[in-house]
Amino acid sequence: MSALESFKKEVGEFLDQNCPESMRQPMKSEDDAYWGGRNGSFKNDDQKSWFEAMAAKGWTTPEWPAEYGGGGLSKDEARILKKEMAKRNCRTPLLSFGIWMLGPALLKFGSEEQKHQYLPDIINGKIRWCQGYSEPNAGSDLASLATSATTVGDNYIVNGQKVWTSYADQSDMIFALTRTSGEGKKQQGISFLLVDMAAEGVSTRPIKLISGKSPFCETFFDNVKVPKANLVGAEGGGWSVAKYLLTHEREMIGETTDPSAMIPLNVSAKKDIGMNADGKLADPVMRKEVAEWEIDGAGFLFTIARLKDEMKAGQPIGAKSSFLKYYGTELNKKKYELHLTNKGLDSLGWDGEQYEEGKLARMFCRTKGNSIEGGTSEVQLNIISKRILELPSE
Amino acid sequence: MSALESFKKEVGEFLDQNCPESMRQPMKSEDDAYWGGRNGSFKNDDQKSWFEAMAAKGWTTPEWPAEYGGGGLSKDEARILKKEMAKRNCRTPLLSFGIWMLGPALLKFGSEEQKHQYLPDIINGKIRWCQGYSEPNAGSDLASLATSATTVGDNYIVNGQKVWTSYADQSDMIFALTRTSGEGKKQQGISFLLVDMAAEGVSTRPIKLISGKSPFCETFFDNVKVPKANLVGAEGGGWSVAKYLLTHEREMIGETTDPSAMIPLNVSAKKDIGMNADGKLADPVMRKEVAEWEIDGAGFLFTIARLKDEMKAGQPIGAKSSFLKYYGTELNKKKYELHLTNKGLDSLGWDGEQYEEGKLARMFCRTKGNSIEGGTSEVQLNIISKRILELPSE
Amino acid sequence: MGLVITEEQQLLKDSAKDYLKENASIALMRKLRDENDENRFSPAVWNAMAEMGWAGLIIPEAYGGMGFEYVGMGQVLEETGRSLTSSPLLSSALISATLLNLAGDQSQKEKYLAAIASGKIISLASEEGSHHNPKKVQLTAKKKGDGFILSGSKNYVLDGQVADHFIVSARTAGHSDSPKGISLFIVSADSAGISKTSATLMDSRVCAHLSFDNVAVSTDHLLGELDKGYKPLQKTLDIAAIGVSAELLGIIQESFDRTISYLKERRQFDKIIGSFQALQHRAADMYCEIEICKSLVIKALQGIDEDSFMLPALASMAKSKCCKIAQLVTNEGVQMFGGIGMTDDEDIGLYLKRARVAMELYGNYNYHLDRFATLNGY
Amino acid sequence: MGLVITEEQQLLKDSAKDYLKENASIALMRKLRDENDENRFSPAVWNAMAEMGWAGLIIPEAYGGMGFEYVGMGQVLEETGRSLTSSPLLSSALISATLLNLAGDQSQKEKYLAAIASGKIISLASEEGSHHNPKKVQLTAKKKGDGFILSGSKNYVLDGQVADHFIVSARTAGHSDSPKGISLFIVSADSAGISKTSATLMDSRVCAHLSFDNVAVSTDHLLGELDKGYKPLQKTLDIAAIGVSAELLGIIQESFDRTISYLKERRQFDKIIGSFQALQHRAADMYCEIEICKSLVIKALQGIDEDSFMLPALASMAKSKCCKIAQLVTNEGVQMFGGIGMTDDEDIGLYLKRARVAMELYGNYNYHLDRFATLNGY
Repeated sequence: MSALESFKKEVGEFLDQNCPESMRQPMKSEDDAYWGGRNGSFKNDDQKSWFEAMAAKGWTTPEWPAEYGGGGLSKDEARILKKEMAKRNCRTPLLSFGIWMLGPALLKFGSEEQKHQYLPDIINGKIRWCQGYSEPNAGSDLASLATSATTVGDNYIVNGQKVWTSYADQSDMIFALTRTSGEGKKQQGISFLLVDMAAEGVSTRPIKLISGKSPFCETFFDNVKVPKANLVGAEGGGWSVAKYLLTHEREMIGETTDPSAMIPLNVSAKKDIGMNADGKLADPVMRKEVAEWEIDGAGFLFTIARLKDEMKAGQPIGAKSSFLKYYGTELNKKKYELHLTNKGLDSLGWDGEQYEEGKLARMFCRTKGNSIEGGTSEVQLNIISKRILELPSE
Repeated sequence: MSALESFKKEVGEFLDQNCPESMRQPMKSEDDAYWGGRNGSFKNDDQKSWFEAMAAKGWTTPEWPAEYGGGGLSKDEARILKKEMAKRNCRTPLLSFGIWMLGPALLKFGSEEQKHQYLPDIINGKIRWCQGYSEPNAGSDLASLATSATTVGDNYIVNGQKVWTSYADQSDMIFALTRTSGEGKKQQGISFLLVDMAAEGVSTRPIKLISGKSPFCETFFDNVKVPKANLVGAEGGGWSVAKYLLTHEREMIGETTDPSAMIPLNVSAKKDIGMNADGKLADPVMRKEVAEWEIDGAGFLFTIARLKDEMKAGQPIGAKSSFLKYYGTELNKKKYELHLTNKGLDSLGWDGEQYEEGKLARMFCRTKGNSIEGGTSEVQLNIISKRILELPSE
Repeated sequence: MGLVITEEQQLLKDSAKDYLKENASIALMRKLRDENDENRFSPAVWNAMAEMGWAGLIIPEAYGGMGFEYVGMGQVLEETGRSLTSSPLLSSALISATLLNLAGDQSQKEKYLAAIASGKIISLASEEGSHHNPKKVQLTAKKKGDGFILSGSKNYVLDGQVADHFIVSARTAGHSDSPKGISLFIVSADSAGISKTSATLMDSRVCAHLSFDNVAVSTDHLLGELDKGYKPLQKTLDIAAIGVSAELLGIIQESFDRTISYLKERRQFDKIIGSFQALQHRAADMYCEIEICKSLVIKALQGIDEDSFMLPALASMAKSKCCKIAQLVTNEGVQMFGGIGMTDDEDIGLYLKRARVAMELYGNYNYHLDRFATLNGY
Repeated sequence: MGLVITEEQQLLKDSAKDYLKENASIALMRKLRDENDENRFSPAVWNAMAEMGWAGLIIPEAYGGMGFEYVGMGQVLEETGRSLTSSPLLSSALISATLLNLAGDQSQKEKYLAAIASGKIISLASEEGSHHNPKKVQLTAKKKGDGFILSGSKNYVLDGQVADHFIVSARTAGHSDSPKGISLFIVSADSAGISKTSATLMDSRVCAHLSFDNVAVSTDHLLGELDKGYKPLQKTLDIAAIGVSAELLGIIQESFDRTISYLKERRQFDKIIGSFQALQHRAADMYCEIEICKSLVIKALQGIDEDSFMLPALASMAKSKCCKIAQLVTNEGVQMFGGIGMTDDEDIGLYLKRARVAMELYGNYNYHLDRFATLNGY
């Protein structure tokens, strides 16, 4: 048996023993997820024991180096672990912006001390992180951010406001872009700071969306003292860290599909609109719209597959991720428009049991943000025209 | 009887006596039009006698002052003449860019000598004019035109090239925009010159379009000597003259509808596609497209009527003419796309009797120019956003 | 009649605009919503509107109304679209008043039209399914003694939770999909056997689902002729669709105006975002489409007043185009506002949500496009 | 199979590109057109193509072909789209070869497939009306003695004016709209009773309208089973639609590339027009749509080679999307070229005109959208 084969066997046995039955079903709601943190609590014993078993092996972060508590697995081993978990429908034991975002940045840009200080707490779910990038006047144009970090002795004094910080009200720490200098190009003078949310002067306010409650918050910094040791990378070098993370994020979003995306439009159309005697959808306009969407939808899935195959063949995806982001989010918005039209008045209920508390209507509203968050459609089109089509700037 | 009533009676009698029966039918082809000029010839005696009767009264240009040979009619009288002619289906006796374009400009900007020299020949159809504005590198951006007019003694020496000069190969004179100075803003330094097409150094070449033959020509100037007396307005003041004419032209285009526009789409759809047993168009996608077009088409006609009513109520049309140009031409293009789809393969024949020498296919190709000529759709959208919506320039 | 409004109509429109701005702004709508008000409109405001005569705008003077034309009513509805004002103006003062006027006899008109003009609320209960389909009537009215017994249910009755009376379409003959055999009844809301549940929709307004459990009504509650209710009902629904189109036109124009203002003020990449040509062209294109909507709406409103034989087509044209452009403009509005447009604090999203509901009322885009084609014989 | 072409297919594509650029460029097409050539393709070029093996690309080696896959053929067709090359590659080497391979018996394959591979031209005569409708067959084949008598007409037969043989769909049973009772015959073009008229279409290519006046054929000219010709015919038409999609993909990409180049070079208002954001966004959006087209075309081509049960849906997806995007891209091309794009001197309009014809061949956008919905049960 090769080393990988025996690893696979070992993994299988570990999962069989340690992943409780209830952790082998898809999450039913956001409630079923464990996010860790100082105030994190387990929903039940199964969740706790599953998390602890994985964390103990460092398998909340399978490929991170073992010296920080990570799994220390090779790429091949990590792939085997992922497959074996998928085979058993094992839930992800820990959801974490620390794992998805900060960790990779620390591994690349952090000092040895920072890695030792922060990575273990991410791996073990002890500290929950949130991201502080956007500001009211720095959305698409992130580099124009204004939250200031002024040197006073060994500290920065941070003042300003962030928006769209997901779960800020439940997080222990924030990684934030701040302005340490107003000189030169605006991309210069940005620094990447780690700030304790419990520090004096930090406050948060949840953001209500047009779809209702949301995980987003505004985060305010009022003369917050942050030790200089919490600077990641060089002072003024925060833009590189941010760009590294944003590219990462964009690729993730390109691939994200929400679970209800799985209800095909033609199924809801047949059910909600009904069929004519000739076997055609009773609403001929809808029939055309659904067919058009489904062709585009299939074309999009084929294209994702094709780009993956091209990547395997050595063609980097590059700015094509902007195409995926743009096209995928516009398709998703369109799909919900069609779902609503299919379902008619019944799609518009906002609360109450009859309307599943407005699930569909709220999802519809929420999709409107798809083409804004993570880089607006306009920004993606700019990127495509500049980086792929190489059209000139003015 | 009031003066106007007796004028109406007089006009009626004149038309009854002087407009031959054959001149009281719609023109069947371009061939039926009389354009005048040194080489102009009448198609038949009816055409000749009708033209001469009208020219003798100056009614080829009813409102132009009598001192130049015009009709000298008041607005009210001119309206009566127009109505009486329409009542009898009288053909326009003389088609002429001299009447539509140059004349108004001369009346506003020309010297007394120029008026006396040129207007009578326009009224009497002796000289046929064409327009020399666009150049290969000055289309939407007309002001960047480069055809030069350099002073040498009492003459300008003109060099350069014009495009899109309609009927240049059949015209006697051209009114052209030329550059007399390269200093300052490019709108300055443009001069409006009258050039004899028979002068040495002038040559023309017909332009073939994607739809086939066209009235358009390229016109070349190779050291052409033009007397300074042929300058209209001030040297460097040609842009004002051009703008005056262009506004005029845009309003005209906004109102133009080609005669075949009269075949409703749903009629051709019913005929060419056929109906299902349930009384619906056999192609349900086409049914939707036709209904959408017809709603937009009706909305557009209502809008023209509404804007006219608003003008009557004292609201000037202003930049809304750009909206009419944009929307009307895009609708027309769309209509021909739908006509072709209705008719299927039979719409694609390019010549031969079976296909009426490709009439429909060629019209389709020709409509593609609607959103380019007379100011592109993009230019109209720029005008709307700047002048109506007042969005800022960069 | 020119395609412009008269001075009198302009005065009405201006005074509506001023009144609504002062008394029924979006702040009021948010307050009613956040306090979870059960009707989501202010009775005080509605009473004031009635006192100003709006509740009786289209009701003949003989029955206590203003005897104004529908073009005037359209101007007020357009303004309620701009201000997102919820009130029984659409349900009672436009729709029910129209139907009573078309189908009622002298004594019914005297009684109910006067009630509407004074601010009482009468709601039309005609929808049974999730998609507009006025022919599909399964609620039955069975003859019994001197009256009728109504059994069945009606959905999405606008202001149904607070109405004094309902006008109910009921099946008295024919199969459940037939325009023939439909009769109209006017029923007191507190009749025994009627039960109601409220539903809050995306626009944060409330409507009612009604259940009729052997509701007895006497013959004088029959509105118009037995079995022949469909004709006045359909004409009323055309007028309802035009009324909603007028409201949508207000929504379209106000969200567009707000978007243009935002484009002139928001800076990104060191530029006013309204200077970006891609946004300019999208804005200019919307401007053009809005011009078309304006013309279709005024033409349709005039069509009511002129009793045009084209009314069904005019209604379907206005509603379909306004649906399409409302969808375009409110979506573009949220997109151009960007992240802030996604927040509940910003008003633009409220327009999107009201538009989405209004788009479905009395026939959506597809319904009216299909109907337009049918009316034109293809 | 990954959604990428193999090295071998890439080599074929590259060599096709090089050959066509050198020998069958737009200059050749203009020359044939302006000289009013009766076939509008160059026999010399076609012979060279046949010698390179393209005429037999998908024909099994046993019958004198290359035994290549359809994905490879798709690459060559795409290149002919880019170069606007007219040749019997589509009509004979793709369509007729496919149908013969599907329906022919051993001796028919030996005879006719070898002929096609060598450059002989066989054309499918299946259209009778102006809209694609392969079920609607009115041309009759009546049994007489040891053979059949064909009467009726066929329209828009590609390269029909110069073909050596026709494959004709004929009604041998059933009503004129039924898929049942259609039989296929292979008929020599010089058979007594066949008359031809040529038609030049918008793309300046020529096709033929055929009239069959009691044309006698012997039984060995029946292709496949009597009355059961529809199945292989329909499969062939799916493959034809995919072939045209591949050509359209070439047209789309080439017109887009040319438009982008022009945007980078043309100056107006002292700026490169490609720097205008409104044009940039339209270009970027087209880029995205083209990516989708590419995926649908390669997926459909692979579907032929894999004999996928999804083939009909894949064909309809590819054809409908390529029609829509070809219309978009060629129209935008002319618009972005501006006045010069309207002139015959500039090539962009030639792409628009060829695209418009290819869009109608073997089912237009509406046809395939409708069919896709039907295939998916709605």
